[in-house]
Amino acid sequence: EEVKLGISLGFTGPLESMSPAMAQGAEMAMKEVSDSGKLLGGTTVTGVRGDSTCIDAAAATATVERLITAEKVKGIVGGMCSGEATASLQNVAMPNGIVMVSPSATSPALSTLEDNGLFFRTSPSDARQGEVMTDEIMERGIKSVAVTYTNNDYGKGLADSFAAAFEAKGGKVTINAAHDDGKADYAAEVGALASAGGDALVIAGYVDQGGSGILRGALDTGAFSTFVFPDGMVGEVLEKNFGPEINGSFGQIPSSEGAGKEKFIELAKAAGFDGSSVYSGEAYDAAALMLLAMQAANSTDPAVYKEKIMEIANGPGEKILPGELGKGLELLAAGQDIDYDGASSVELIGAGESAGTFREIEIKDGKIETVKYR
Amino acid sequence: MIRVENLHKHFGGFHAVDGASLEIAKGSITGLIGPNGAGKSTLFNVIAGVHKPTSGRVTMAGEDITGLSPHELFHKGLLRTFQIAHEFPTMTVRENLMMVPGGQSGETLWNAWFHRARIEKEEAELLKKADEVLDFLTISHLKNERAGNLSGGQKKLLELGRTMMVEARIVFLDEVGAGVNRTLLNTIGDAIVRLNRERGYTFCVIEHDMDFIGRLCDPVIVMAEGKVLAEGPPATIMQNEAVIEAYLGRGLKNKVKAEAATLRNGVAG
Amino acid sequence: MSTHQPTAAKGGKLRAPAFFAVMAVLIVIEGLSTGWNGALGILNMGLISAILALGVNMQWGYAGLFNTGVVGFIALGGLAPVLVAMPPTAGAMAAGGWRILGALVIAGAVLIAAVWLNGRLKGRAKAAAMIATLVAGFFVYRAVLDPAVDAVQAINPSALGYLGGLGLPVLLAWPVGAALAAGAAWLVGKTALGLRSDYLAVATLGIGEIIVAVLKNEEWLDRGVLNVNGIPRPWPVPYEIDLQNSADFVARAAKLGLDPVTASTIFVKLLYAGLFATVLALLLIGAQLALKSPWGRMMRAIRDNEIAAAAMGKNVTRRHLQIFVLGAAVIGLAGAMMISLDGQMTPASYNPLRYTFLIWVMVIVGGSGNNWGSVLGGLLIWYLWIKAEAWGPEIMAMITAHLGEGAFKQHLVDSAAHMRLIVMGLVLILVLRFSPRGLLPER
Amino acid sequence: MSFLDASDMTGGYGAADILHGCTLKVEKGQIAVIVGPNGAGKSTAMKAVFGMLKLRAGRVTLDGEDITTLSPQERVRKGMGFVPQVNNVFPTMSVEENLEMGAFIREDDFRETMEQVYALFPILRDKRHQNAGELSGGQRQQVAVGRALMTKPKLLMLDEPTAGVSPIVMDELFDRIIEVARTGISILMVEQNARQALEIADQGYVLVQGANKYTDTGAALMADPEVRRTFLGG
Amino acid sequence: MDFLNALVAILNYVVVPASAYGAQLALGALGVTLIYGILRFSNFAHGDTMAFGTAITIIVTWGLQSLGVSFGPLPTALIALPFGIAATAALVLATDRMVYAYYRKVRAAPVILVMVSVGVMFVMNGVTRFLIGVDEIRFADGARFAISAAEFKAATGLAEPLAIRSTQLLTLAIAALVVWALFWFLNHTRTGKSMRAFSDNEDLALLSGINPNRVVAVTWILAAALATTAGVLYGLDKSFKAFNYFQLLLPIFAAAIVGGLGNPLGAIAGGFIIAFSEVGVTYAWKKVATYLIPGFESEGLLQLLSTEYKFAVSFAILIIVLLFKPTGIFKGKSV
Ligand SMILES: Nc1ncnc2c1ncn2[C@@H]1O[C@H](COP(=O)(O)OP(=O)(O)OP(=O)(O)O)[C@@H](O)[C@H]1O
Ligand SMILES: Nc1ncnc2c1ncn2[C@@H]1O[C@H](COP(=O)(O)OP(=O)(O)OP(=O)(O)O)[C@@H](O)[C@H]1O
Ligand SMILES: CC(C)C[C@H](N)C(=O)O
Ligand SMILES: [Mg+2]
Ligand SMILES: [Mg+2]
Repeated sequence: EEVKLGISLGFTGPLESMSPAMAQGAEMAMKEVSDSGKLLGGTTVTGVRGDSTCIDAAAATATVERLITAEKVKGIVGGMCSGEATASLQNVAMPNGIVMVSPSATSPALSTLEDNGLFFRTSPSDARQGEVMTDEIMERGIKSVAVTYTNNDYGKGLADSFAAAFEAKGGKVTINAAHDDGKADYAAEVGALASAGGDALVIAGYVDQGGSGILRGALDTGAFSTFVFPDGMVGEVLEKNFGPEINGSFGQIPSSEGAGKEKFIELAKAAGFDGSSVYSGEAYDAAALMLLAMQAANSTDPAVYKEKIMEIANGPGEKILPGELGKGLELLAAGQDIDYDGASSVELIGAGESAGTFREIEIKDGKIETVKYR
Repeated sequence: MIRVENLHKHFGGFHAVDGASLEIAKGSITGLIGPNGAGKSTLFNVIAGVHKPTSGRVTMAGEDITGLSPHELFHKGLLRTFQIAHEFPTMTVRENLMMVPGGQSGETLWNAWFHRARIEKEEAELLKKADEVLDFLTISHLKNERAGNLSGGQKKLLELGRTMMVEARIVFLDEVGAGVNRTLLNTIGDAIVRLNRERGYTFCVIEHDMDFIGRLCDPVIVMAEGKVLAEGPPATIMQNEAVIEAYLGRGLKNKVKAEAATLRNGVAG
Repeated sequence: MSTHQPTAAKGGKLRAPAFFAVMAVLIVIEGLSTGWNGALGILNMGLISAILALGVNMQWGYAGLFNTGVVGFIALGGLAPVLVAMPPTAGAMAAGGWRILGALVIAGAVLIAAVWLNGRLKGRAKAAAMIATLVAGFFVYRAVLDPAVDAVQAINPSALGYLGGLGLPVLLAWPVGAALAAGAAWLVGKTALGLRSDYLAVATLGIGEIIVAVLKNEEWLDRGVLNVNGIPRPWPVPYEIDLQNSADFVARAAKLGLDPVTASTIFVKLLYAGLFATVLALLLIGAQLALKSPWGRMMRAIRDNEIAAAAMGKNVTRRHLQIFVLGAAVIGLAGAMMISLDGQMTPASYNPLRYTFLIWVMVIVGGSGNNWGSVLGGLLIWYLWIKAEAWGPEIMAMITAHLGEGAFKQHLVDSAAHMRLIVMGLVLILVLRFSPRGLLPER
Repeated sequence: MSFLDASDMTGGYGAADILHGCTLKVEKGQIAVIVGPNGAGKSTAMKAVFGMLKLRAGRVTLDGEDITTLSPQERVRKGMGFVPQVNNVFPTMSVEENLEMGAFIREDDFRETMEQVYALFPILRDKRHQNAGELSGGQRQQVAVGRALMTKPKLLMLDEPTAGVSPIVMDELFDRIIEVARTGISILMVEQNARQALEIADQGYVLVQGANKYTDTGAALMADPEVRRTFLGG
Repeated sequence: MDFLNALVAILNYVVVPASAYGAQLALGALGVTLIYGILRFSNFAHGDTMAFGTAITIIVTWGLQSLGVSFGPLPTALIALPFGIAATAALVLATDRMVYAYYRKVRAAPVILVMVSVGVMFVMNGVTRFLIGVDEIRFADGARFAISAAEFKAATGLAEPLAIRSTQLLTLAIAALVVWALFWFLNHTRTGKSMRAFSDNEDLALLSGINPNRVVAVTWILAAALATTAGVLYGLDKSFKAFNYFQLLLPIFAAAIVGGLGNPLGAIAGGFIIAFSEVGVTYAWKKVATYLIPGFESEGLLQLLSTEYKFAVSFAILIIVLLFKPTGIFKGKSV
């Protein structure tokens, strides 16, 4: 027997460079499960990729439509960006009763969205990140920052929740200005940010998008020297393209401490991709959660296994890390409980979103170093 | 009918029309001649609203029409042809004519949607009219041809044909004859005279064919360098030294040429 | 070399029915091979695309107006369902709504004053007075607007933070969408229609960008990039979940041998298809009647040669404005329909490639100047745009199937998603290659 | 054999033929004039001779060499020059550049020829830096003829060169055409100012519906009352 | 009052970046304007041609760097540029042969060519991504700054920094050189004139013995050279990312058109108008005001419009320019 999972990510479009590692993460979980031969007595799992474009709601909807109705997938890893994810959830997944687990859609609005219990995410809401970021900045004694965000629901949502949290704790946001991704030039934005001033610049953007452009401009013109990087900005690219220039800057990504993450990175390395790439662990977890839930429910029917996802994620039971999916399946088959921890210390709260452990990072000698987990 | 007072039209520093004053009498067929670049077409374009004059005034039957736009002038009964044919290339020859009359009820969308019958009746009449004009111009076999595919002369005929689709008060013809077969041009000349006599159209005609001018026009106005050089009946104008000097030439050379040609023929033959 | 125009497309009268038959077959094949849900999904968006193409064709095909601001008019149309159908945000009007409306009135008054001055004064004085009015007006406007906007946006920002709508049925939003787009087109037309060809193109491109920028950044109006979700469906389309929960429906589906999920999703899509097809049919009839009438002839004459048309008494400026507004209205209508299909308004997704140039591709591939061509182009290009997403990787899989393992193969497999663009491009080039004046040429 | 010999040309733009076995010949140093009603196919015949039209039948030889299959720009290099009836200038190039383009294939110094053109059409000298598109109709026509003269062709083909030019310039132009012919250049010309043209023509063709209706010396055609009445305006 | 600091602030955040950006746009617009001027259509594939040329140049640069070749203080990519140009020229010539030539032959309307170029754009888009992927690539080496912010502050003791990147100077210099060369080429050489003649009246060009194939080939080669140069300079200054080159298309078109299509000087003027309006209109004057007006304190940023509207504003300015100059500043062509 074979079961298919859809992978709806933005393979073309503004986040095209982030998507491959995410898809590979999800596919790795599927391969692991298939290879173990323990899912529902030997069912194999294949992933079907679909291009959600990240920005075009209509195209994403059509893609998910194809995955569900033509490819007959039993669940979807995706969508990638909050807007597109919302559209395909409401227009296709819900009417068809298919489970969607998004690794990366982080908009606070998704927390309260009507979803018939079909939508989950392995990443935390940006509301949480705003608080974490506030704490970090405050702890470093910085009292006034300029904020720039990528002009979409993610960027705006994050920037607003951060600004609210920061000001509530007595900080001062000198400017909270959007930048559009994929623009040819960011001189205007940098000029405005510089004029507003501040002790640090928070860039709530994407590292392979406008975020880098702003960073480059701010560095070159000498407008700022300390930067704060939320999830979208933390990536290998940052080390590669900026390195020592941003020493002393810091930030955070949704990620967990410990064994799970490291193990995942190791496995990814063996599979030939970069497991530290943003959200690729979350994608692994998204796929794993669905597959384990199927086993727990003893059914591939989304209407049935959707009930099991929270259980699997939050325990009680034995902790399951990346690479141990076979073991998890076995335990479930034996009727025992598990607590899936995965690559990102999965812990789902509220209506099924990650509680959000964040890894605080700092750039030291041109490298991203982990400071601590929050 | 039309009065032009001290009209100027400058292109950058160049004075294409440089203080021309003239009058086209009602009911006349006025000829307008002059060397190439004298400003004749520019004058037409200013009168017909294509160009705004730099200064000066144009009146039509006493009414100031300076600077009115072409379509307003059309509705006041002022029609014109273009020296370089301005056909509607992707439309058929017939459509080129049928589009001309103003105030067709089918030109409003409302009627196009809800008064089909009325439109059909009007269209039938227009069609008949267009076919008559085409017959007259000897191009009725081309009625369904794309106008862009016509020969140079046929386009000029179509240009003229458009002015025959409606009742006009004054018609400006800019070198309708250039490129038109002379036998046909004679017929056209006759038609102009007939329209003038029978329907009282006023004409103003630019033409370089002196036979045509001489046969049709009275008076003839001569322009040179943007100004009016002379004005009068054709016979007088053609004797006018200044006009001969600037425009007509002596015609003498022609004879020499003819002799030369026969001479060479003799040698060759 | 020859100077003649390409000869009229072969096939004559049967050409159009033949192409539509092919299109129908493609949809049916899609339905049979991958399921009716997908096929109907493509059809529905295809129908909307057809309407969009029809609107662009009115402007370009009839009148030769190069409008590249299509995305802006679609977006304005899309605003209508938000303004009409969303429930009003409690307390928003009191918090700042009235003040915002006041600010807009001020802005309008300033503009009118500027235009009035423009007509009154001359030379230096005019320039100075106008600049003074506009600048002063701008600051007054901002002074009134800004606090009100802050107040409105403060209301439950993660879910609301905007004025909301009127809570009326969403079908009403369709004509409103048309009207919004038409209104904008009227303003644009009044100022910019003096421009020609590519210059008009860039002006309209800019206007499109401006409209989208406003929709993206004025949160009080439509939540900006935070998107508006859950826009109600138009009458008579129900929600799938409700159908699935209705015993009556489930029973009837069972009689047809369908499971409730499939039955409900297909039923909903069919209803949408019916709605859209009705609108398209009405528009198409209107467009055909207009194009075949003296009005259409006049438009074509204007397109062919403006100077001559003006000399023949046609008011070129007014007609341009008329058709520009009309085309924009059709585009706006389609924009509103699209939002009621999607159920959400995402201003950030209005990018010109997808919503301007793809529509243009539809018009040109279909055959500009031909209404049926636009409809065909809309359906076909949308079909290809969606199918290319699946074909690209499939083709790549075929190519790589026989390659040995290795870095090169891996590279190709990883790049498979980009085949979508290549496939789309190739198809476009091929279609235009074999019928350079479009599939259904004007004549 | 004639210098230019275009025999039995048959062909047209699309499905229907415009030319039906039309034959045109010009001897070296002679002037041949084509007259006929509008739409007879005169311009089409000229284009056919110049290779701008696919012929279904017939052949064209120049100076004994078969050029039927050559492209227009190859024919230019064989020594043919052509002034089309319409669109015969480069509108956004200056008058001088228009003339330079006429001399495009010449390797030698063409300034002298340009002087000759300016002498022939003095107005062009005044306007030499103005764009041709901004000229009056007649001035434009002068540029067109000037451009072709710049090529120094062996065969000069003119499609209604005098349309729209004033009498005095027309006289000059015909004068000059004779001079050109005297230097051994052959001239093939379509004219509606037919009487003047036939006066200087060695050979005259009357073309009707794409076929030769009358062919004779210019003088003989002028003398034929039937031809005069039907085609030359009496 | 601190006049110097205010001045430096404006220089650093407005004048210098806008000039460089303007020059980058201008170089791109030159290519667009050239194709428009000679082949008479708006080439949507231009942005992706730039991306392709840059991708090749980057690959060659990597090769050179691995061989240890460098260009002193100048970026190595400049040595690789000719290779990039050659490859791009080959690509566009092949494209012309296979795609565009046919439409010229059947005399297709310009808009058809525009749509065909959209097709070509999609294909090139994909090809470039196959070639070099979608990631952001930085390939600038050599001296990054002519004047760096820290050095400037240290040297002058001013509070405000001033940074000028060497690539910014390079772009400006090359843009000036190229526009002059192109102008001279089109207006003073035989080939250049024959290209203009071809664009004016194709049939008549033929009748003058101008070889159309040669004109077309030269046009494409020049366009490829312009596109690659523009793309590489832009990439050196910012970074290379396939997606961004596509996004450059709109401002480039805007620049070409507002300057007057078909006119090289127009492309330059257009580029600077777009750049300065983007950067200038949304500039927040708070800092400058603080320097100039003693005791100035402000909560607000003194910003006319927020930066979200920068693109909209630059377009608004463009529209206003066009309303007064309907075919662009330098009287461009229109088909
Ligand atoms: N748009 C323009 N820009 C600059 N000069 C122009 C423009 N249009 C016309 N001219 C100049 O104005 C003068 C008058 O041109 P016009 O067309 O009126 O002459 P015309 O008397 O009709 O001559 P023709 O008998 O040759 O048609 C010419 O010298 C011409 O070069
Ligand atoms: N591009 C074209 N496509 C189709 N038919 C054409 C085309 N050009 C000309 N024709 C047709 O061919 C016929 C001959 O045209 P041609 O231009 O040769 O006439 P002509 O003898 O030069 O007339 P004129 O004296 O008016 O210039 C005309 O009936 C015309 O309609
Ligand atoms: C890939 C992520 C950066 C996407 C982002 N978190 C969003 O919700 O849009
Ligand atoms: Mg004239
Ligand atoms: Mg002819």
